Amino acid sequence: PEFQARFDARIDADGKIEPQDWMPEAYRKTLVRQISQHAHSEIVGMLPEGNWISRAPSLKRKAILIAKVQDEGGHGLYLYSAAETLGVGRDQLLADLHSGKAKYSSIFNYPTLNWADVGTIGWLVDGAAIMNQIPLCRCSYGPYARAMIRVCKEESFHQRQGYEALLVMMQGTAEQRAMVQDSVNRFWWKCLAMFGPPDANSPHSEQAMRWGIKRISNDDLRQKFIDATVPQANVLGVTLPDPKLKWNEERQHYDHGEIDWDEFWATVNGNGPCNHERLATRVKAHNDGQWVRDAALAHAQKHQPQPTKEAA
Amino acid sequence: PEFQARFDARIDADGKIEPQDWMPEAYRKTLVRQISQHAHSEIVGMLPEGNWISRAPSLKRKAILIAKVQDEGGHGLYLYSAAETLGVGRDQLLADLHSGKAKYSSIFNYPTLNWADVGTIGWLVDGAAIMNQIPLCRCSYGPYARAMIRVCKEESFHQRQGYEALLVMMQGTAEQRAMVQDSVNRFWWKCLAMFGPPDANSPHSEQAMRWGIKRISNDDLRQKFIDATVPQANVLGVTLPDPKLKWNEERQHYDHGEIDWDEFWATVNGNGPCNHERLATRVKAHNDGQWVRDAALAHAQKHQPQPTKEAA
Amino acid sequence: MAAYFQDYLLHLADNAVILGQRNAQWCGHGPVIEEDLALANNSLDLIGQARLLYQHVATVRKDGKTSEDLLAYFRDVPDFKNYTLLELPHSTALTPTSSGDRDYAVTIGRNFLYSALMVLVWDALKSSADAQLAAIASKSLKETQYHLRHARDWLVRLGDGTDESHARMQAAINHLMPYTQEFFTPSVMETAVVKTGMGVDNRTLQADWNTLVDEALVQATLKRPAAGGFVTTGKTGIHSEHLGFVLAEMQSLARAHPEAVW
Amino acid sequence: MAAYFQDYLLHLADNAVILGQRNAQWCGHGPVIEEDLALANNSLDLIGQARLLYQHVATVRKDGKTSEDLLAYFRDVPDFKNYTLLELPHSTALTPTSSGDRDYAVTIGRNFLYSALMVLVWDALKSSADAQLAAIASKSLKETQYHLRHARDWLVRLGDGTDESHARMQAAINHLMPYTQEFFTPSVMETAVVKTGMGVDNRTLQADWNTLVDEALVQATLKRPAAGGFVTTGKTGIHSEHLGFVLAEMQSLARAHPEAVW
Repeated sequence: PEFQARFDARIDADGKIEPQDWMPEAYRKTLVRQISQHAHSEIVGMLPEGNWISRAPSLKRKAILIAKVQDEGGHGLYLYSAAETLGVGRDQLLADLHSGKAKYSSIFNYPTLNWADVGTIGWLVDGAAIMNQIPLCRCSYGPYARAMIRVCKEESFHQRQGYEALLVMMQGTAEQRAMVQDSVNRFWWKCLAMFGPPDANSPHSEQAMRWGIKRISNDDLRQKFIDATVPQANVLGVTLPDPKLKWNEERQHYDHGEIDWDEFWATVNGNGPCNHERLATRVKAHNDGQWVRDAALAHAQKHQPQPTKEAA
Repeated sequence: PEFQARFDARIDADGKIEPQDWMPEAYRKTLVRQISQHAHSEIVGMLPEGNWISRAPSLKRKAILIAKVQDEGGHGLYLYSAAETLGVGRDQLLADLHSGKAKYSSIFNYPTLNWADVGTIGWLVDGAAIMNQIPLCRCSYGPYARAMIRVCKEESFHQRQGYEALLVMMQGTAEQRAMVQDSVNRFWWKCLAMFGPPDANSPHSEQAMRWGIKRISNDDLRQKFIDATVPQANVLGVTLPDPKLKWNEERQHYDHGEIDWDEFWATVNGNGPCNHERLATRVKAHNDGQWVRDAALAHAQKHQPQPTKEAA
Repeated sequence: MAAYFQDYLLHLADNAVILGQRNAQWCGHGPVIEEDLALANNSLDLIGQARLLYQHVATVRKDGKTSEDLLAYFRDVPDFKNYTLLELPHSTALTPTSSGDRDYAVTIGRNFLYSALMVLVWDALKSSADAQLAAIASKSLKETQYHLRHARDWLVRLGDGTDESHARMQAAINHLMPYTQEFFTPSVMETAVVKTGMGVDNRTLQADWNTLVDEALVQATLKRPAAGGFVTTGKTGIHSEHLGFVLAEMQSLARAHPEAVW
Repeated sequence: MAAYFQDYLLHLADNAVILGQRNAQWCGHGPVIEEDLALANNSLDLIGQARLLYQHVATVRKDGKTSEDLLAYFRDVPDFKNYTLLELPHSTALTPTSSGDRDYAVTIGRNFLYSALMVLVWDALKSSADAQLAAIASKSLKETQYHLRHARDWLVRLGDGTDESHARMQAAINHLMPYTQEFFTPSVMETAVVKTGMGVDNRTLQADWNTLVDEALVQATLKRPAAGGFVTTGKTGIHSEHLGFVLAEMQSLARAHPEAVW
């Protein structure tokens, strides 16, 4: 109770909770769930973009794409580290991913079907992710907040890069422009769904708000994303696939059409186009790599420094 | 001795030896070696051409190529059958191939590096093979002779198809013509070597001639091939890569340069560019297919017709 | 309307060419030589069907430039209208490459599920209002009956073979079955050609297909999995990530030499 | 003479781009995430080296149309001058596909053998008579030293790890070693650039390379196999069957849209 009071006071004062601090079990669990889900998303998120590395149409774009996918892996690594500060090891986190117990962002269960998808993922998917993540830079849990500051910085860079790649394509051939439009058509609605269900149906939100883990509601973030993105789409010259998308002078926001939540939940619950495939790919990589990890461990054990006499 | 006399008489009269006939053990062994080597060549020979099926540049050429490779597999099958009439099972023959004990034609240890190679293999490799094989249609061992009649007929068809494909390419773009020339440059000398070492150094030939298994010498066949091929090359418009190639009015044959027999023997002895790869591919196919063959056997045993009462 | 019919022909042709491309990957690598030949033969039939269908598109289009090879080699992923099922690798582990490790159970399972559909489709299309399609259907039906027999025999052999082959065959069927939902989920293009009597409504064939599948699975001692989850959309041009790799390889030489005649 | 120097630059560039393409195949599929990143980094360095070298060719050529992407994306197999070693799949079983099953021991073994050569080559090329090549060499040397350290560490770890990893690492080295003969078998192009002081004679580096290799193999408890047999000829443009598949995939998108700017 004394601990709880100190914890509440810290939260109320917008202070940071650090690994060595006492924290309620539910707070810890919520954080582990959220941080690991976020880490898994980075790792699984390497696959749809990685799918195009071998076919990148210029060496410059190939280098940019490899660097980007590498950054995502890096984000995964420091998010796993942040989760580890809460007392759960990476092996356990990966086991939960591979068993299907832990989730990752559903957006990565859609396939990348043309090269423009690489740009669109930067512009729209990373854009939506940043909207979601910027508030987390002020999250009450210190290691997570600090990881997110770094992640957001790099993601902003990726977003600009993705948008720039699409700009170049839109100034190119008719086929290139068609690729961009096709890509935006496939990704737009999935990106809106990334902000999660409408506030009215969002079960975890209230407690997470109280704990300073979540700071802005799903619908507010979604609106913010739409308002920021529509002008960018206009500059780009693509049509966002929503006939109801229209500036509302009164609200000073864009109105938009209805998201297909059935499709969203189907994908979240395992029935998207690539759910099986993404997970199977990660599991296969992990299993195929077992002998390598075993070897590294065996080698390290053989060659660890002998304990000195003083230590013995 | 009585059997031997009857066998010799049959051979001398250019008659056929059939599976149920008595034959000298050395004759049987020579035939098993030669027929199985020939069968293995057909099966391994599927690989260099099969390498281009997925990339054939038109649907018509793709269909022609698949049909051709399929024919080669068919030749392999009936040559294995011919070998089986001599009392050796296919399992044993394949085991000898996979262990490296049995040989196959060295020509298939060279890679197919451009699409024209598919045509060149038809024109030159199959052309050389036919030269070697036509005399075998009169071979003293009946089942082998009959198999060769069928093989030669189909091979002649393949040879014309290959030549026709090259003719079309030579009427095409500069790049296509360059492909054909490059291909002929790589294959010409290897094809000349297919007729085997010069008569002076050919150990098996004499006995095989005596037995009516071999009927024309290596050098004679080689000369025949060159004489037939040079005019075809002229029509095609390619340069055969031998500066010494010249019509000899006196001999009424083409003179030609010296074959690199060191390179030939290196490849025969396992050190050609694709020896490891070809064999490894066959072994992998065989090993990967073990469970399928096991299943077929298990199924057949479960479902074989029960012996009837009369039979019991 | 004419555009829908062309799309329908392309759908049938793309099915054939993509599965033909996949099945030919076994050539030289099969479990026994007889199967190398059987799959080469299957591939040859499918490519033959694709050629007739593409040629028919060219005839219908009458633009003086469409040809079977233009359609096979110079269209991109979203232009292809094959079922997603047919572009998948021969493996339950869907690693995104055009080849890689091959599992014969997946090959057999796919050929069985697809040819069981196509014997019914071709049989129905013998009465297509389009005479040329009806003629192609007649020819294709005979070939497909043979493909079905071949795949069915092996399905039974592998299902009712060893423990390992049973497990592999069951895993393959479990993996593949969800993709068959696409067979019976109508698309705009199909609805249009059914109306004109040129195409067939696959839903009218579903009961017969179920019977073919169920009987074979029973004989193979296999369980029929529920075919739920995501319904693929390859026939509308939205594919899996695999088709891009198949086409990259298949079209590489033709595209490198767009001016060439072969 | 100038043509030989261009060929030499292309040889160095093609080495980098092809190995970069191969190593990037691990991205998302590595044994631990750290290795996904390490190989992505290696690939990134190699592609960076290739770009500088291709750009240098373009500068030397001064024809107003050569560019790094023209060289990487619009040349055919016989135009590529990389060592055959670098185009092989990541597997001791050489099935002719651009991807397929990957064996980390092969990846590590190849990176080790190649970067052990290239630290020596780049170090020597710092004194190239061509100032630009000397500058590229300086930059590349630092990167390659890192690649060598990474590959060497894993070579030792896998060689001196478990029984399985030892066997795999030994098999990989046995498989790869014959291909290193190409490093030290001079070609016309190399002989020419050595004469002008622009290139290096690899035979002068062979003793140092042997020392690097032998010391690492000893530490890894591995046996050095005899490197006999066929001497590959990739640097003269005569490759294995694998490069065609690598290029088909790598160049597919660029070639499908020859007019496009990306």
